[in-house]
Amino acid sequence: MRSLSIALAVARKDLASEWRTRELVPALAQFVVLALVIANFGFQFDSRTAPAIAPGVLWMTLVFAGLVAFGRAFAAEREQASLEAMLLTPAAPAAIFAGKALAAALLLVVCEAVLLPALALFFNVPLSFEVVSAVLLATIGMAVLGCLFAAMVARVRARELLLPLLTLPLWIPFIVIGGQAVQVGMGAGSGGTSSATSLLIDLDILFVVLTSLVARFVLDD
Amino acid sequence: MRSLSIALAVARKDLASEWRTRELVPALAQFVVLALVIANFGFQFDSRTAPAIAPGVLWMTLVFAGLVAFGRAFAAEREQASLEAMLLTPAAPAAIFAGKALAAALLLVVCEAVLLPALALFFNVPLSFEVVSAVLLATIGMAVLGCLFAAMVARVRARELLLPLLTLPLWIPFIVIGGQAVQVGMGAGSGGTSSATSLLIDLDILFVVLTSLVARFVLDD
Amino acid sequence: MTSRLNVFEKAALGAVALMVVAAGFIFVFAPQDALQGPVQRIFYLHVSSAIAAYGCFAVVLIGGIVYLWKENPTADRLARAGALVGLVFTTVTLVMGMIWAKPIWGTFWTWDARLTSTLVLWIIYAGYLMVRRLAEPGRQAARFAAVVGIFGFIDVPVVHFSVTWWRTVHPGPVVINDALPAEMLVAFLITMACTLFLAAVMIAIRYRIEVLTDQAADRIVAAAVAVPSKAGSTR
Amino acid sequence: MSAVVASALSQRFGIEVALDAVDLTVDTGEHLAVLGENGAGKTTLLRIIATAARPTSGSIAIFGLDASSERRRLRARIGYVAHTPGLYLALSAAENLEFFCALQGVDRGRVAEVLDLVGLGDVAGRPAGKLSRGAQQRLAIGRAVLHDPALLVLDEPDASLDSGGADLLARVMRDRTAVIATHDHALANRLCPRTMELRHGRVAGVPTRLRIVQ
Amino acid sequence: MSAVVASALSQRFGIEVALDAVDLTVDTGEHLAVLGENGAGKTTLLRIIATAARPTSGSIAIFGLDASSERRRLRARIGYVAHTPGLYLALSAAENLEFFCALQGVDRGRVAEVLDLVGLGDVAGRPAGKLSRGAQQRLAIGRAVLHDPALLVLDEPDASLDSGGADLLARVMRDRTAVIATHDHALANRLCPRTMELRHGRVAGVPTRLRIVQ
Ligand code: HEM
Ligand SMILES: Nc1ncnc2c1ncn2[C@@H]1O[C@H](COP(=O)(O)OP(=O)(O)OP(=O)(O)O)[C@@H](O)[C@H]1O
Ligand SMILES: Nc1ncnc2c1ncn2[C@@H]1O[C@H](COP(=O)(O)OP(=O)(O)OP(=O)(O)O)[C@@H](O)[C@H]1O
Ligand SMILES: [Mg+2]
Ligand SMILES: [Mg+2]
Repeated sequence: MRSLSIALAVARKDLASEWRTRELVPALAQFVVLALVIANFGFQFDSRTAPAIAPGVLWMTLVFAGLVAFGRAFAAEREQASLEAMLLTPAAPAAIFAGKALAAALLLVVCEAVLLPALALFFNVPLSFEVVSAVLLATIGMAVLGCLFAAMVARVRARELLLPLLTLPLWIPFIVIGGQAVQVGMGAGSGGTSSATSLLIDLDILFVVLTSLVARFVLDD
Repeated sequence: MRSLSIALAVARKDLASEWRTRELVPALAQFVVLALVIANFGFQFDSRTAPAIAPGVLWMTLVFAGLVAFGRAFAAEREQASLEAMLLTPAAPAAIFAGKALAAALLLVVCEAVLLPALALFFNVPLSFEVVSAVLLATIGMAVLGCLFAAMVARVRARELLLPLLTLPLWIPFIVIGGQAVQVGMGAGSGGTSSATSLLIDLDILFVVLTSLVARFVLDD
Repeated sequence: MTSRLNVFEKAALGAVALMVVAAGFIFVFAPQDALQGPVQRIFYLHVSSAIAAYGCFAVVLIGGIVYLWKENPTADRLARAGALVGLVFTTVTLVMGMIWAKPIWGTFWTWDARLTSTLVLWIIYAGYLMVRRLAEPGRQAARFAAVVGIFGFIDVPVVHFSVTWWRTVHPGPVVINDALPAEMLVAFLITMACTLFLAAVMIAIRYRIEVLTDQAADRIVAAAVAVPSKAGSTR
Repeated sequence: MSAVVASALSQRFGIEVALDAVDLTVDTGEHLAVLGENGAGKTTLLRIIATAARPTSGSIAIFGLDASSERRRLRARIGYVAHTPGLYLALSAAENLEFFCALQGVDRGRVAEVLDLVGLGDVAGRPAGKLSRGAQQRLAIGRAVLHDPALLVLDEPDASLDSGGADLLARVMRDRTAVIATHDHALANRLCPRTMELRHGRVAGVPTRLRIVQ
Repeated sequence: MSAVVASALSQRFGIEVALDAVDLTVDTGEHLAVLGENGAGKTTLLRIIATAARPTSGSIAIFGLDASSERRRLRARIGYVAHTPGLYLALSAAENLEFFCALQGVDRGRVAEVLDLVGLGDVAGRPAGKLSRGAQQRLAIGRAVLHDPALLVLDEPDASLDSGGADLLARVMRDRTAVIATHDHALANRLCPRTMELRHGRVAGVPTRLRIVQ
């Protein structure tokens, strides 16, 4: 109970800080649209190749947006040395961590809420329930992992670069399985999505449990 | 003369700081390789589609790596409030700016030195002189623009999100023209690369001149 | 009764009236397009608002340059007003174009050079307004925004010439090439004149709002300063 | 019972020895000032007492609990002010404290009380980033006493505080055990009956371990 | 000639008035201490004198040059120490100074001299991020006098300095004009023949503009 209220307080504090800038959602939306524009220029893109390329663009954008979002999750803390002040309270590090992951995941969901319709609109691919659920399920696991490593790298040097380094390898399962699900959902590739979905759920559970077990080693020292 | 030596001192300082952390070059390299791996899983990829997809992967990776690198260009400064100390000297803001852009561009070149061979290896596409020169020429313009806006956003709130927003639209010309040149160089698309090359040079000149004119408004106030 | 309206209100009424006139030309005077049918009537506002947007962004450019040069707050306020109004007209062009595209091309969007560059234009000036808001108000915001406005204007010629520089799905120039029937041309020119007037009025009103906002801030400060000083004088 | 009992605390950073076999006992309710030149090891010692760092060797017990294994329980009873205020600059002064109320499990009603205590009642709604340096320091002090800790660890808390600062410090230290580091000897003497000087990581005036062994 | 002549300096942050019509003259070679409570406007005033900020209204001339149009020339003659040291934490103390030598166009030979002056000769090779807070402050002071400026602007330079700090400050201020903000009245009286107090953004004891008008 106490842990839950701490997690919520942390998430609320993060979102309030973001909200002060008032521009978060529009900025994310524009970032996403720009990524699509760039993808369009980079790839030789037409109606024939769209279902093959669109999932790749979706995941590349999501991965980079995620890295930005999770990097930001601990940015305010490390710049102002307030992380230490937060850790020097009796609050459980795992609860603090959960709060930060929650806030970051919400930001990523906002990002997806823009990315998916934009992708459907601009790339003219169908947007099915399978696609949305695959993306959301992948978000959970990606968020806990991303925050774990963001917390770790916030305390070392060259963190902007270290974050992708630690995070990307562990995101790969989500990208591979989620990518498959999305490709099928968009009409390319083969095989069912139900197995992919249950695999994503398994992965989420695995990483949430693992992360909550190790969070205190990362945040406390 | 004096400006040149200041620019070199700033670039040297930045590179020395990066070198002290020792994590930059390997981290950038791994960042690039991981991006390729993601692309590999995200896209439906075979020998037929490779020349159409490889340039897109190249530019998307370069763009995101560039955003990270240029964001970092002013990261140490803003975190330690040393930017102000540097600006409160008689050194010309344009010279300081040039030094920072130079250092960031060099980092990006290091990134490319990993990315291009890795791309050729993973995607099995040829790596011609045209491809390399197009990428390097695009780097110049992208670096001055990226640094200009990085200097700007270092001094406002919500900077992680504002940087891509301002930078990406103006990078598009480089991505479009460079992308064409690379596609031709990799055996897809049509038309010559020489016109693309001269266009890239024109763009570089345009942006270097414009940026050096406005740099003092961004760095001095 | 009219005497109670100030000059801005009169101008706004005039602009609205003119837009009604333009609507008359669009829907009554102009002939129906043989191939496309009624949807072609989008053309008039679609193109006019694009040109109005160019004009607004030119105001942003010039205001920015003048501000950097002379530090003239008027120039900055004009630029601020121009960016917002220009963004509105770009939005109109985009939305009109997308509505037009659905019946003609069978899709709302395609990655055509004209369409893409227009979208980028929208993003650039949305970024401009965002810089304004996030930077420290006053000098810093004005300077940063001016720089964005100068670089951002590069996209305006790109949008305009995109149809000649690249092969596009979007139609090329028809007005300049005399490809319009005379009645359509008249309707277009009148719509354009009315739209440009509307844009000018919107900029003027927005400019006025900016002036009043700045003054209000001054007045609040003056009040805040006056109170303790009076208290001090009785000491 | 002693509030702090540390024995043979050493802290090394690479080959640099910041703290060298420091023994220390602080009684409950006692106020101790740690003095010493720049680089003497004051911050290093205070961070260990505040459970913000672990010593390379040596042991430390606070309120009878081992500081390395009972960190979490201890933290509810310790308030720490570091060299940097460590605030959320986008949040207002009151919001900063409210957040820490949630972390400490303290009622929010305490916020107004603490803001008054540190003299920030007027600027409670202003973002912490827009406060003057001294006001930020006051806010950091307020945060340290939010949960009514039994032990206060203050690292140069007088930094940037104006002439009312000494009174403020006396007020927050009253009825608590306190260890403060400062360079202001007058302040140290005023606030603390006992002072201790560090010199190159050792307690001045105490023979070094090496000499004891000899 | 006066070193600093400021008239009717005002600084607003939004609707907050941090400085309200402050007039100030500092003679060449004079040492002036600016006192005042937290939030009185000391930092705001010093930043304007150091050309790090521009006043919302009012004018300021330094060595006869207008501070808003001749910033670059003036900066070669001003040394400024801010609330935060603003160092490159990955670079060593010596490298920090060498870099600023390049920016100031000063010979590198000066680095060793300055390091000795501020008492950092021993730790010249250590990364600035690993120096104690006081050592960082010394380095910031050293950087401010690197180019032998005629005017020193020091914002609470005594922060974290040990007992040798007052002598150090006296040493760097000798033969220069200096404006320093501090809360330590004893130090102010020792270093500066003249002090001035700010109160809510106004010079204490001077009638406000409003009253003059009335
Ligand atoms: C989202 C979709 C669209 C966008 C963003 C767009 C954008 C623009 C812009 C910016 C202009 C002004 C160009 C200039 O004069 O510099 C323009 C003109 C024009 N547009 Fe579109 N457009 C879109 C869709 C369409 C569609 C579907 C049609 C009809 C097939 C169309 C027909 C025209 C025509 C005829 C002109 C006038 C060309 C001239 O005479 O210069 N547009 N469009
Ligand atoms: N960026 C800012 N935005 C809004 N208000 C500010 C800003 N900077 C300073 N202020 C306000 O201006 C006033 C003067 O601040 P200043 O930092 O000059 O005080 P000071 O005398 O240096 O105080 P201290 O002794 O605490 O350092 C304060 O009320 C402060 O809150
Ligand atoms: N992270 C670190 N890495 C390396 N050396 C360090 C580190 N932190 C502190 N030191 C060194 O340890 C010694 C003691 O530092 P400490 O910060 O405890 O001094 P201090 O007494 O607090 O000084 P000050 O009065 O300047 O704050 C110094 O020589 C310092 O350089
Ligand atoms: Mg210390
Ligand atoms: Mg101050």
